[in-house]
Amino acid sequence: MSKDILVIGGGIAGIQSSLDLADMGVKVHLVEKLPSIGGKMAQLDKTFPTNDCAI
Amino acid sequence: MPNKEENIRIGVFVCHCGSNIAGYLNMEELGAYAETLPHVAFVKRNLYTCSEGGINEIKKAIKEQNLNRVVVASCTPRTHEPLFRSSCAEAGLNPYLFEMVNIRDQCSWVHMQQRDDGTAKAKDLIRMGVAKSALLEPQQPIISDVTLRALVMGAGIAGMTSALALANRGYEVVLVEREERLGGMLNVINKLGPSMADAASFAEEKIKAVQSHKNITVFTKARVTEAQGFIGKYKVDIETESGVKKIDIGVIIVATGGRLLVPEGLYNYDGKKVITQLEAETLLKQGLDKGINNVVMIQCAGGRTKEKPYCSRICCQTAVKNAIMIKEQNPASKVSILYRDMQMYGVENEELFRDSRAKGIRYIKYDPEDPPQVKDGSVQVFHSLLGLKMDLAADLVVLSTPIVSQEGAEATSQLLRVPIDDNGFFLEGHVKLRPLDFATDGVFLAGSARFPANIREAVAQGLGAASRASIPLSKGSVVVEPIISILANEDACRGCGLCVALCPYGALEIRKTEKGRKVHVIDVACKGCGVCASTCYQHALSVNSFTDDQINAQINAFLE
Amino acid sequence: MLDVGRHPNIDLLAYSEIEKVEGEEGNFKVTVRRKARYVEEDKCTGCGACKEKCPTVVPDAFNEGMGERKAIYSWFAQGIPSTHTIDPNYCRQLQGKKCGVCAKTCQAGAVNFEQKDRVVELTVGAIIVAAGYDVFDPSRIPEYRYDKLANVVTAIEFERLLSASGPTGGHLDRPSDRAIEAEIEALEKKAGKSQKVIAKFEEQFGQASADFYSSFQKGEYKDDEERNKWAEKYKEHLEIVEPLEAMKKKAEGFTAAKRLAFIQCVGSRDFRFYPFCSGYCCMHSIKEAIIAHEHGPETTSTIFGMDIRAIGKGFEEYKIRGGNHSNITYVRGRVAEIQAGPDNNPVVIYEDTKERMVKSEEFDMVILATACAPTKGIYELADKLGIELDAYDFVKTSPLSPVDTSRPGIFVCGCAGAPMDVPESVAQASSAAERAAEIAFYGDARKEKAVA
Amino acid sequence: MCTGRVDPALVAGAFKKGLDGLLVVGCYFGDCHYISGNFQARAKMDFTRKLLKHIGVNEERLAFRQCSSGEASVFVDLIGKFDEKIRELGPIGGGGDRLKAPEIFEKIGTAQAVLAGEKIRWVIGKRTPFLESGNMYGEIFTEHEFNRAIDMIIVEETEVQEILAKLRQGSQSVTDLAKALAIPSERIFRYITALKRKNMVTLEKVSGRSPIFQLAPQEV
Repeated sequence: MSKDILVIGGGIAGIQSSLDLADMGVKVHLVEKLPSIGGKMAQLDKTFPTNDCAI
Repeated sequence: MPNKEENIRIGVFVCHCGSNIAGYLNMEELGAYAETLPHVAFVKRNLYTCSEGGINEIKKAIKEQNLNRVVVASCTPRTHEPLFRSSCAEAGLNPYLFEMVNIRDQCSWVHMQQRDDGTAKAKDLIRMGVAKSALLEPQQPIISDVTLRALVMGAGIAGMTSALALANRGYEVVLVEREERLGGMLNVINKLGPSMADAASFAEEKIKAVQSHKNITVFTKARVTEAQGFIGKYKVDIETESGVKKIDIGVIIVATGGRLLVPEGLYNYDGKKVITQLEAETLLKQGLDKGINNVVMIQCAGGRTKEKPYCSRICCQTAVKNAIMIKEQNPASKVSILYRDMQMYGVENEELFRDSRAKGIRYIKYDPEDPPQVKDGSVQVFHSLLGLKMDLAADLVVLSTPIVSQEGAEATSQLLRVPIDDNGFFLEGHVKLRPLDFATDGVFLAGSARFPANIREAVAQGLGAASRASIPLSKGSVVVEPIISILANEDACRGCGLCVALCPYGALEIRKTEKGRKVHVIDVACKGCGVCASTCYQHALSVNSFTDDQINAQINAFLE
Repeated sequence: MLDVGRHPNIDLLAYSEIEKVEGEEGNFKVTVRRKARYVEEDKCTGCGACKEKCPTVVPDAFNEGMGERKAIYSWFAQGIPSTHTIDPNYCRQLQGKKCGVCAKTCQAGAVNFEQKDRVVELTVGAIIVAAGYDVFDPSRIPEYRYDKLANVVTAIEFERLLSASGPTGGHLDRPSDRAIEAEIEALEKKAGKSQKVIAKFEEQFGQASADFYSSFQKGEYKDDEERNKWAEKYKEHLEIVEPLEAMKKKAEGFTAAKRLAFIQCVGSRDFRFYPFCSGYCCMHSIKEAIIAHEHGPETTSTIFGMDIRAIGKGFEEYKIRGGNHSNITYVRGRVAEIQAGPDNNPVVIYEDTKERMVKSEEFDMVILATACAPTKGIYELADKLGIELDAYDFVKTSPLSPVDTSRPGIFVCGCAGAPMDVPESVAQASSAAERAAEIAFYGDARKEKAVA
Repeated sequence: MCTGRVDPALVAGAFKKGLDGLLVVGCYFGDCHYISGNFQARAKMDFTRKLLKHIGVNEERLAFRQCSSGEASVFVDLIGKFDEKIRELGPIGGGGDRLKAPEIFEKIGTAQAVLAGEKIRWVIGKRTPFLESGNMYGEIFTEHEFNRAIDMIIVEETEVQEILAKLRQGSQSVTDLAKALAIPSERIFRYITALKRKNMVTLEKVSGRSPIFQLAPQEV
């Protein structure tokens, strides 16, 4: 039995899932194919203008 | 003015960041300069202060040099402040006696071609940081217990989903429903699009699960009349048929839903021959009258108008679903949908839309400037794509009216001190990134109380709100950084309440004390923005680590 | 995003791929391949000194290939983790040539050309699939000429052009103009070099090249070997400089793109590709048009679509505000074709369904609101995970349990399940977290306790 | 910490010590990390500008601008333009302002007292809910009337603080104050009456037929 969770994909959905679970105290492994997380949303100009502000 | 009783000993660590800082600024000069500053007892330059070696130097210096303040001049607090703070703590120094000076992102990288000016600016920054650090005070993290019980307001599909999810996780849930029966809109709806599952049996299954769950307490014909407190510690009054129940609550989920606009005075609405989609659901549940052969549906009836400018999201899919159901019950019937834009977003809706066309449902685009006219037995419409005036026979006219905010939403908003938007829907913490949270910690949001949602969305939001709400529950306590507002001068406070009105987080309240009405900072709710401190005309409020004195010390040091 | 990198409960495995999944709910054994970055994560401070010195220039994938990065790079400036990565397809050293500049520059000693892929074994109770989507490749629609016309771009490319952190620093320069400017730059370098060569001859013979060349053309110095060389070099120089001057003249007239067309449903609601509606593209176009207008108040935008699906909170109001304040015109109709016009201006041929006639209009730039396509890797991933996909290759779910896949213990959220916008993705992400948490917190006891 | 923490009194204090320019850069409306702090910051800075202008400081020395952390080039542009402006104005109290040093610093001291005072902080605070009722995309409504009221308050509060400053130097009669401050004596009289009611000023003595006023002990 394992209580860890695997999240595949480090875009906005994967990030949010991971943070929710991690904040609950669950160990999360977040796997992202690219060198950094952020996904498509990081490429957007506005909406996600503030990488530090957002999440 | 540094604390007089204390012998201030500041250690300054100047980071080269490889060549990122050292390549552009004169590091020897910076180090020598730091030594000349008041209260500075120790200065060290590091290749990388954040490396293991650099961290050990900080720890060693704190112990050997009896440092009681640490300043690191390096990259950016955005990435490295947590590391340096915890390193101070490991060496026995309160982590809030640490100050970071940004001489890379905001200095060396900006002034790569201006070595002398850049170095002079870095000196200014270090001088300011040192001046502030002398006035820093130790802080302790704020920890507050959380009552392991959730309140869910509203037992529609979103509310029931949240309640079940939390109960399955092992938390006690109090579910409050205004009506006699649980289920909300599910009780009226015929089929659930797009799978056409039976709403009644789905509702039944969920209601049973809720009622039989040992962790869920259900109050029907009940309402929440009082909710005092803050995240983790709410005292809630629930008015039920058997009197008022007083319950301690940790977190609250608002899932009070919406209601369908009744289009009095619109398109000759009479509730019989001209009805709403919700009334159509009831008709379809009972089985459509044999005599109904021609049905006309009008979209955006009372929606997307000056008064209700928003698109209610789910009326188009409801219309298409009901049109298909009419066709199923009476294949010979003619169904026309008069629309402005068919809002069949996503995969399933668009599929349903295509199916409906295949089933012979007719779509006619009308211009809001020239809306359809409902006559007795017919509807006149100008087909804006064909440029034709048409007269459609209609045994039944169904108006797709928008979902509007729930009755009592405003009262709930005042009760919980959470905002509602211009259209009366609850306003989430961030429209994009925090759709299920309120700005106020401990209160969450799901379903049509937020904005019209279909079944898939309501279930997803119900689960999502449960996830968000379970975070404080699973920790059992809330831990907050102590960089928050404080009532620094209680005598000065007159209890005027201006700060309370301006606090974006509902973190301030006026309390009666022996000295009269005074503001009280709900520390676990405060985010330390400092708006209250810069507003208070009595200068009674302050912010830890950003006091007027500390900021003034920086300004003075800069203008020296 | 930063919180992910800092969170003690999150083990971030970036630049990694799922190799194999075995087991079942409560006990999945997952093999993850951590690709070699050739930079050691625990040593790299993310300072970026290496990429300043790296001599190899590579198209920047984060900027949709419109900008440049180096062979050693960070995916984007604020990326988490900030660890840099060496692209083995471009790196000179890894391609077997002599270089190693980055390793010499890095004072933290983080560069390691010997690094190998590592395989990590994880045991987890549940899996959340948040694999996202791909941008539909509009070159599959030949009549839109995406790959032929420089000034026809996708919405995400346009996003990078609008962005202050993008390749143009937020100036709405047209790709065709940028291409010419890049050519000018390249030619100027060349011209600079050839200028140096002829300057030597000028010094040697004490004569201006132009004077010399006119006498040379008249037949003088025929037998002078050195002067023959001079003539040859000067001719080469002219061949560079003349078109350069012409181009420079042309470039003087370049302005930011002002007349924009947005074409909706590119690949969506289209039976040849994806019959579904991608949901977010209408609002995306409106937002881009509004921001473009903020950049230049004289910018006008025309949005071509069938229905404008402004179905989210505040969206309809936003759409109307765009029309009233940001020079946006909404035209109902499907665009039949995009043709090449003068000055690299794309010409849009469309049927105005309201006026029931075929029209054409010239624009500075055309932006394609491309479909939300299932991500290419999803077939393989679904196969490894043993989960079903729907008819369009999104992860299959049901409306009544929106984040449960066909396999217990595996959940999906965001655009991997179906196209959706940001707030919906975030809400679903929390839903999937909730479902996974039920397993994490209850594990084996779950079956008795869970109801419905 | 948010731009909403920028206390106008601290701003005036910095100018008083010789600051030449201050640029406050906050998040875009609707994108504030602290939800609504940027509205507060704008309200506060708008007001402070007005007051600075009123007392004779070039109001361009203080600006409120917006930009996101992802917009380096926008930020550079903001800073560049502001820097240029301040260089053009020169040091505070030089040619760029209506008042010259050292008088200007005395006046800024008055402004600082105004900005730290009760009336002003109430008014700025109450203005914000007004600004916030702009919708979530940042459309703001005009507040012509509100601004007119503010203009009046600025004049009055400045005059009151000037009276208090003068009295701090020694007790004076209404006529002397009127002459020294170039304010009509009936207005001075009105202020003095109000200050007396608040127990901030007391009658010291009557010299000839002129009453002489002094600061109440707690105000000295």
